[in-house]
Amino acid sequence: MRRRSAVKSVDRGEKRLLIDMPNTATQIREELDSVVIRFAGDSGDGMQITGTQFSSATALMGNDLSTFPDFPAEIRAPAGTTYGVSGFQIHFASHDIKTPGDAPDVLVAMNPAALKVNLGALKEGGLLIVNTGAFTKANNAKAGCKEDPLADPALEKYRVLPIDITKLTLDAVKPFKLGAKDAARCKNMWTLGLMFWLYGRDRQPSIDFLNEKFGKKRPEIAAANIAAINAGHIYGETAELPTEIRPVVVARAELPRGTYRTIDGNQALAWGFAAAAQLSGLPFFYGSYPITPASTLLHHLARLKNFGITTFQAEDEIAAVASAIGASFGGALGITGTSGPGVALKTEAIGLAIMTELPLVVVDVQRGGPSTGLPTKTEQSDLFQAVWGRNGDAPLPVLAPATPGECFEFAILASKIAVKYMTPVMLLTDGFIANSAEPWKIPDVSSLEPFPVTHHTETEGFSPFKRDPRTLARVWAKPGTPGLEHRIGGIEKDYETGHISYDPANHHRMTLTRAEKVQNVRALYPKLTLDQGESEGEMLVIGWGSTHGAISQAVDRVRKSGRRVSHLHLRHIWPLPEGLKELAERFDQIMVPELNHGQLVRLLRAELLINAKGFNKIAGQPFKISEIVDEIEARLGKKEEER
Amino acid sequence: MRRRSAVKSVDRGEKRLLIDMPNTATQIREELDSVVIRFAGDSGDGMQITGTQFSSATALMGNDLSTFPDFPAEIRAPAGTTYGVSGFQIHFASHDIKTPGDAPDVLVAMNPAALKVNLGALKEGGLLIVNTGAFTKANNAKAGCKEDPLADPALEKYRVLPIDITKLTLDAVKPFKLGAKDAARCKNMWTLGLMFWLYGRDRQPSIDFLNEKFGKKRPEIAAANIAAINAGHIYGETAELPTEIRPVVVARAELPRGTYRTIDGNQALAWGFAAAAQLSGLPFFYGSYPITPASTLLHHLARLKNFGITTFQAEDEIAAVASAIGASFGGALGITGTSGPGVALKTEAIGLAIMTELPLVVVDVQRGGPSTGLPTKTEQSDLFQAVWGRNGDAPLPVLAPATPGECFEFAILASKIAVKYMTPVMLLTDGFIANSAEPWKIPDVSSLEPFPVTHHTETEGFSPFKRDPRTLARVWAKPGTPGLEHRIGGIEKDYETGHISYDPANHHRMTLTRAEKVQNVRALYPKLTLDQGESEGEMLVIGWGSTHGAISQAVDRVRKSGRRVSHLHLRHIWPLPEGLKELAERFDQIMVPELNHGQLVRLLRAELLINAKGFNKIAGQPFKISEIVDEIEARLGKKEEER
Amino acid sequence: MSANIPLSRTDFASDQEVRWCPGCGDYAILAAVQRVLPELVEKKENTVFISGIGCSSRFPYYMNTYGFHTIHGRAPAIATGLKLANPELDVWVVTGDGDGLSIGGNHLLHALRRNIDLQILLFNNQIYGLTKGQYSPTSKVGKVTPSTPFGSVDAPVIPAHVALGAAARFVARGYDVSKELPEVLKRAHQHRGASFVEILQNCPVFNDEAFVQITDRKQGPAYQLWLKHGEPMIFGANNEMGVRLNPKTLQAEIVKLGEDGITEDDLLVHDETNPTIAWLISALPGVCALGVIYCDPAPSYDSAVQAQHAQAVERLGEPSIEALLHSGDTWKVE
Amino acid sequence: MSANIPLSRTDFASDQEVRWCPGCGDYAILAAVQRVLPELVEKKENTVFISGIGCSSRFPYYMNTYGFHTIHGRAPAIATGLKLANPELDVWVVTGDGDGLSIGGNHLLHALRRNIDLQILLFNNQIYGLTKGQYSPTSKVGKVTPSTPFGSVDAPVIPAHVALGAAARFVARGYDVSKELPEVLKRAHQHRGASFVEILQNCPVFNDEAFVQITDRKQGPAYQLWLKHGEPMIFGANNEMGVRLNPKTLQAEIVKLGEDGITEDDLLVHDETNPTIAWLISALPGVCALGVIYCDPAPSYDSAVQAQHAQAVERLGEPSIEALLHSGDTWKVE
Ligand SMILES: Cc1ncc(C[n+]2csc(CCOP(=O)(O)OP(=O)(O)O)c2C)c(N)n1
Ligand SMILES: Cc1ncc(C[n+]2csc(CCOP(=O)(O)OP(=O)(O)O)c2C)c(N)n1
Ligand code: SF4
Ligand code: SF4
Ligand SMILES: [Mg+2]
Ligand SMILES: [Mg+2]
Repeated sequence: MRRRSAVKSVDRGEKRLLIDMPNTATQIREELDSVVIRFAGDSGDGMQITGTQFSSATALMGNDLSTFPDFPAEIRAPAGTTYGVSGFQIHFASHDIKTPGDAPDVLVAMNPAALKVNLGALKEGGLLIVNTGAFTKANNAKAGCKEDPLADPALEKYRVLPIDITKLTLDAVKPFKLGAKDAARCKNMWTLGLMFWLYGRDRQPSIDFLNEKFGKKRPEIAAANIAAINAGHIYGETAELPTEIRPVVVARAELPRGTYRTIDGNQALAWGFAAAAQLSGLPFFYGSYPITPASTLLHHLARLKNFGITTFQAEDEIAAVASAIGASFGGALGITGTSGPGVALKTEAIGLAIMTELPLVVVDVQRGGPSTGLPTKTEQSDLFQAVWGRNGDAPLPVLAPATPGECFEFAILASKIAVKYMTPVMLLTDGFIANSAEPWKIPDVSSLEPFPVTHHTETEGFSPFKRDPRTLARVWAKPGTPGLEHRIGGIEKDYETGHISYDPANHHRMTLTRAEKVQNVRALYPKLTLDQGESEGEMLVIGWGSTHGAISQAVDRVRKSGRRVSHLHLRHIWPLPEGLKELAERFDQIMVPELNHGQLVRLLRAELLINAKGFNKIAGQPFKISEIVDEIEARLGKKEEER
Repeated sequence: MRRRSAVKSVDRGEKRLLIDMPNTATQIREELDSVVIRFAGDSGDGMQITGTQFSSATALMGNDLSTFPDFPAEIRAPAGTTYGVSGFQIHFASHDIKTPGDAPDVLVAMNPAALKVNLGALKEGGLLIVNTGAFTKANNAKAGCKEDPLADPALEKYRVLPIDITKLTLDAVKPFKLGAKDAARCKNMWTLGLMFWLYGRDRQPSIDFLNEKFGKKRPEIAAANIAAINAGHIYGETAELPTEIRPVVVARAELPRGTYRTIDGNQALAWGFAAAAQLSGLPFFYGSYPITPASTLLHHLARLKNFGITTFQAEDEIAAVASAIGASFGGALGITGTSGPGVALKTEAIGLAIMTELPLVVVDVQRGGPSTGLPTKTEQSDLFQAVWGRNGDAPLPVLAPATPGECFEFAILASKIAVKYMTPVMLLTDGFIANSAEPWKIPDVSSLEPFPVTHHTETEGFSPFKRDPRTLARVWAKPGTPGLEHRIGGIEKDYETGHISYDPANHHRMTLTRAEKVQNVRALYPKLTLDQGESEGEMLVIGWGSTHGAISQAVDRVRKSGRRVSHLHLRHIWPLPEGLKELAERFDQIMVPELNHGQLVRLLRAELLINAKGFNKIAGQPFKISEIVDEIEARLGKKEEER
Repeated sequence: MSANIPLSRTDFASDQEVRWCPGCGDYAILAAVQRVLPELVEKKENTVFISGIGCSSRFPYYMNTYGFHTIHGRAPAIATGLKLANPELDVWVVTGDGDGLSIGGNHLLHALRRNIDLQILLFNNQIYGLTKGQYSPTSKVGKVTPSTPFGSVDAPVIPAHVALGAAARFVARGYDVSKELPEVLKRAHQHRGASFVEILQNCPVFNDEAFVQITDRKQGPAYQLWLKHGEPMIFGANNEMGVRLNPKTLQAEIVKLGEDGITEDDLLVHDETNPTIAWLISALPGVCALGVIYCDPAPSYDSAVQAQHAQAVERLGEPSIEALLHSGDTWKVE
Repeated sequence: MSANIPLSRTDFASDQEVRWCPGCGDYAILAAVQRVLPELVEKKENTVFISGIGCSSRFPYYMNTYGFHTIHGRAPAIATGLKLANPELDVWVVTGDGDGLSIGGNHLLHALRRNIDLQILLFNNQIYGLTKGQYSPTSKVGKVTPSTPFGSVDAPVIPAHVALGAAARFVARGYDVSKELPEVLKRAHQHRGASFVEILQNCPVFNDEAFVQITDRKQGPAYQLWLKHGEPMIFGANNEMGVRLNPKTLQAEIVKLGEDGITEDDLLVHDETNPTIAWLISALPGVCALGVIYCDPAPSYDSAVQAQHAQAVERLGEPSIEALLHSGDTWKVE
């Protein structure tokens, strides 16, 4: 049982603060279990900053939370257009939550385009805060609205709070004599201030953030933004808001004891790799070519030069993976990361790593496909490519963490498998995991198990393809080692000597050996365990990757309604864990929800010959909990006793 | 019922000859049903020419035949080494045959290395012709033989015919005053002459061939080689050969009426594409980068410039496929061809063709993998890559002809699907199909069905993604057409307008539409028919591609022993043909023999949920008939009545 | 659509809203192209823009011509196939310093080497715009970007040098807001064969003012050397500066006319057809050569391919599948 | 293995049989490398040969050093990763005109641009050997090959020009059977940063005598201009010819010493550090420049990366995962 936990102290870099709860004496706060807010505005409106600042403050308040930034593919689409709308959704609660929420309870719309794009998502009866200052004729036209969208009778379904945020912000920052543009840009901080008031969040961390970011170079900007936050906050406290709009309190979530931070998937990967380098004692090399949504992994790692991490921005994805293979040949931990189109380009070289049996981790932060597809949207459609997308019989282990936080441990596991089994490993995440932040209990570093690697040095009886009889991994002899001079390459090699061999029987044997070696990786898997439910029942829902949260919540709901549904989340895609077929066969139905057109489901059917059925959404968006609940219920039909 | 057929006339280019049967009066010819001969020698010994010449002569004699050239990866490996051995196997018979044969009846070994590498394959009691002149100490050493291999007691199992071919050849060509090298090179023609005598083949076509090849530039070479052929022939007629070595006659095969030629897979592909260009009325563009065993497809097409065929040797495989996509965008039939590693490189661009829905045919002449693998050996291990090896949900039709001759019709079918459905199509062949020749009944060109393509020109209501409601193909509007100016690209497009769209529901719909369009291709499939056997029974053997011959013969044999086994050969891999599941379920067992580690079998299990089991050989070599027979029998166990 | 009404600038603007950041140099280039095309093109339907991926590569969407926004780096290869399949088209390639010189460097090299009749416009903003500001192969050493937080350590290439090294037969340079840009594009269009045009382009968001020294309205002209074939290389706000070659060291020097008795006669005379001059002036110290750096036409690949086709038909006759299938050895079974 | 016994040629020969065709120029290059390495290398175990795919790329198998026969065209990229991960290694890249200039052109360009400390040897036989004789990016126009039965129509590149265009800091040229080849290799090895060496190589099977004019024992020397830094460019069987620059047209001319009063003083003096001279002499008409064409060292990429690492440790301190995970905002739940 989890305890209702208390945030005791907050450690912000060097500084230590004590949170003083905002003064809520003036108004009675409504107590809620969970809230979903979506901030939406123009790309230039700074909604991503508003969102992350609100998230940090919320995390510091001890709520559990999950976020979902959703931004356009254009760098700066022309102001006011619908395709230039940038959104940030946050779900926070007094209990353990796993998704950024289905429909928002609150929508903050900074301009007509944001309203137009997002209104459909808002819960009926939800709170709609609009910046009326942005609803000019010109802006309405840019958003493609002929009529004034605020006059739309559709709004009657919601609680509307119209505020001229533009004007109030300009008034608040007037003393700082900013240019018109800079002054207007403070709107997002005014809004943040209002939301801080509404949800009883502490302003100080954001004030510190602003001082840190602008304080030195442009102190007037920092001061104006801080003034805007305060003005928004004061507005909430003093303005005569409609009575149905009351400040809210969301109690602290029950979280296990420990030190927490927020983390997104790419950051967690970067830190996991840094840890893997230390745990293995190997030099670390990351070769990559920028691509959304994988680029920030390169950015995070590039900052860790003092960890002995070398990052290399290659000329393309082929050079990126090739450089990582070269580094591995040289005895380092070679890693490469990209998204789907980049994996496609790396395919041939990954085959080389398989054939030469060199360690390598390939991170695929999946996005909407095929081709350029939906570059900034999330999808799970590279599973086939990861498992089967190579010429020749070319197996490799494929792993898929389920949450941003798990990326940390899976970066370590992938590295460990790569060096222990001398094999490339594919690590599948996606745009959703990469970009969304969640509170993460910082692991105890001393509890991370080292896996020191010592390269082969023994010259006696040396052959580069000498194998460990248990793992079947070949020895790793790195250039620079006296007496072990040898040559490897992409042509088939003799099982014994490692020299080129065109012998038919040898090729058969080597192919089976490479496959068996990959199967052996299961020795490092934990025992197969259900994420939820009993090990038999009406339905087993098998998911993988970023759909974990939605599936988990959905199964929880369905179970609460009395159905015998269980949830298994596969984090090890290839080889499949042992015992899976036996487990699956104890259920009447198997449903595999995926954000693709049916990939894991085919793998399961092919390998286990189980009648798994897919549930597929290919919309570049995460599942909503309700979508899965509805589907489970539809498939289960009425409960037996109700029939 | 087939008739025992008679070769009436032979048309050799312009010339018309009548075959006069060789004079066999001097010796009584042994009558045989079928013979398998393997020519083996050093890469420099010209065994491939000997083999193809013997094949042509055999085809002209009216035998059915199948060949299997097997040469080393090195261009010219050092003379005399085992890895420099080049082989050519031919199987010919008085009945319909489908494979180059399991174990040869006759082995011609031109040097110690060739003997060493090939002896194990020879049937016990088989005829071994060795060129003793090459069994020098030095050559024995180069082949890694410490003792004289001709003194090996192992030879006692065979009928050995030792001849100093080197010396006899040099004697024969002395009058032509060639250099030592050129004179020695005539050995293969001397050998050919002897084999012509042994099997009663006509010398004239080979004499014409030599005159055509060398006649103009080096007439003395032509004359010497012709003299060598004749000398070998005379040797057979006059030398006192051991009595157990008798000339052989193999009666004409029963073949359907028609005009025949020999053809290999790449040639058949090239000509099929040339036909497709004419049938469609489209300009034809082939972009490729040389790679074994696909290069000769480029070479064949490059010669057909007068057919309006443009060939383009690109800087790499990516540029090759990209240029073909560009050509298709321009309204041409864009084709690209390569082998496995090249397909890997083309992966990203194929995704672009899928997304922009442009016609394209990608030929994959498979070879041993993964990575560089066994470049000159055959394998079927790119099926996964073809069907599933791309980022995103990226379906495309995959076809696989079963014989060299079928490559002709499948080149046409692939082109037709590509333009009718506006989709890339993958055409899988392999090194075996590409290189081995078989007699091919030349189709009646007037019976080939035209599929004229007219590009879209109607400006009224034009959208580049307007679809044919039946096929779901989009319109093909090519640059240069007034009023249809439009832009396409790899980003997701709006279903209606074709403009960029990030809309979630639209992406879902477009993904389903692309998948459905590919499923619709089945409208062009013939009705699913078994290659052999009844539509229910003890076992269904499902094969694909070049294993057709071996499976077909194996099933034939097992059926003759009374087992209820049927053979289905899938030539349409994706989408799978309709009715397959129903058919498969009428059998007790399903066995899927493949030259890979189990790829089609997984596809079948995933799609049809049938308990198909693989039978896999990953040796870079075709199946032997006996291997499949043994496996079928082992799996079936004893016959019911015998139990 | 009638050929009689001359085309105008607006004929080339598509109905899609332009989605670059406010102030992006790409707007000016788009305007220049739309302005000059009516002068160059008779049939709009024969004009095609092929691009890769990047902010710059969004270009085709805004042109009311045929267009193909392909994949990263591959535009020259796709354009090659298009031009070979359909030689009467007028094919333009739009690429960026990342698209064209990083991932796509090899295709650029080979399109130039083969001399395919394309106009290749490389928008050089010395940064990866679309992926949010990583350094590119033309970024200056020491550039701090998200992927080089401690500054980049690799030397940039000079795009014109890459093109010359690839045996390009037309190399030119311009910049986004320059009023001479249409003229440079016109020369590129006139050239039969591959024309390479580097266009310096400002990215106000990730690499603002990278070229401000040259492009600044006021100070800029002092750093611009506009090349004129057959004329001495003079530049400067008042045409007071020149480029002189030291014939001993084979190095170029910037000199002031009038000083030390230097006259126009001492200056290097531009010869568009001379590859050594082209090489030398592509990287002058302290001044930026603009306009046509090199232009020395040779037969284009596409025209040679067409000629070969014509010859083949002459030599081998009209094609017949029937005859093809029956060529070589055949036999009849009756 | 003891450091005291000097290494000899045979120490560098592996136990694998050499599998090139008889008479292939690759044998001579292998011999030259094996001959010169003992002079350059103290620790054999630090020497690595990385190759792509092609006949030439079989090279590493025959060297008793570390070696990696990788995939087609990618050797420079793999070598880059290797050198960055393990900077004390001595890394050689062996590639062909197809491997290095066709499929691998871009990686070559970027390895040179970045100036990674590698020796890149490009065996140029103007043909694809391993795939049986198709034309390559260095094949002469009109070349008849299986893929160009009517003759090729695209212009070749000059490898040295490609390298210079890619901002290479060391460019040299030699040929397979030349006795000076070891010396050229030695210079390449001495150079810190990327060294590019084109080696003209005869393929007797598919492109015999492509360079016979230059490499012929008797006639050859008349066409060989061996470059010496600081010395006038003299060549010819009797050192009777020279290279002169026309300072007006900036074109090189072949002149005969003594004729028309021409003396050594009139000749162009080789300056290894001058890129314009390097460009000019890479493509002289009627004579082939050999030896070191360009050598102008700059800090290598790998050394700069190492320096940045050292600075980072100095600035940011020794790494602690513990501290990293706790950086920024954290909170405690108790
Ligand atoms: C295969 C692939 N790799 C990477 C990317 C990500 N990507 C898109 S544009 C770009 C670089 C763009 O730079 P540049 O060509 O200079 O264009 P700009 O945006 O600066 O105009 C990159 C790396 C991609 N789309 N596809
Ligand atoms: C991805 C890929 N494409 C094509 C090939 C086939 N291939 C092997 S070597 C080669 C060209 C070799 O030419 P070059 O580099 O000049 O080497 P050479 O054989 O002449 O020494 C080609 C096209 C391959 N192995 N891999
Ligand atoms: S990021 Fe830079 S290059 Fe891209 S559109 Fe914005 S300003 Fe232009
Ligand atoms: S084909 Fe040419 S390059 Fe290759 S090994 Fe033979 S001679 Fe040498
Ligand atoms: Mg750029
Ligand atoms: Mg070559």
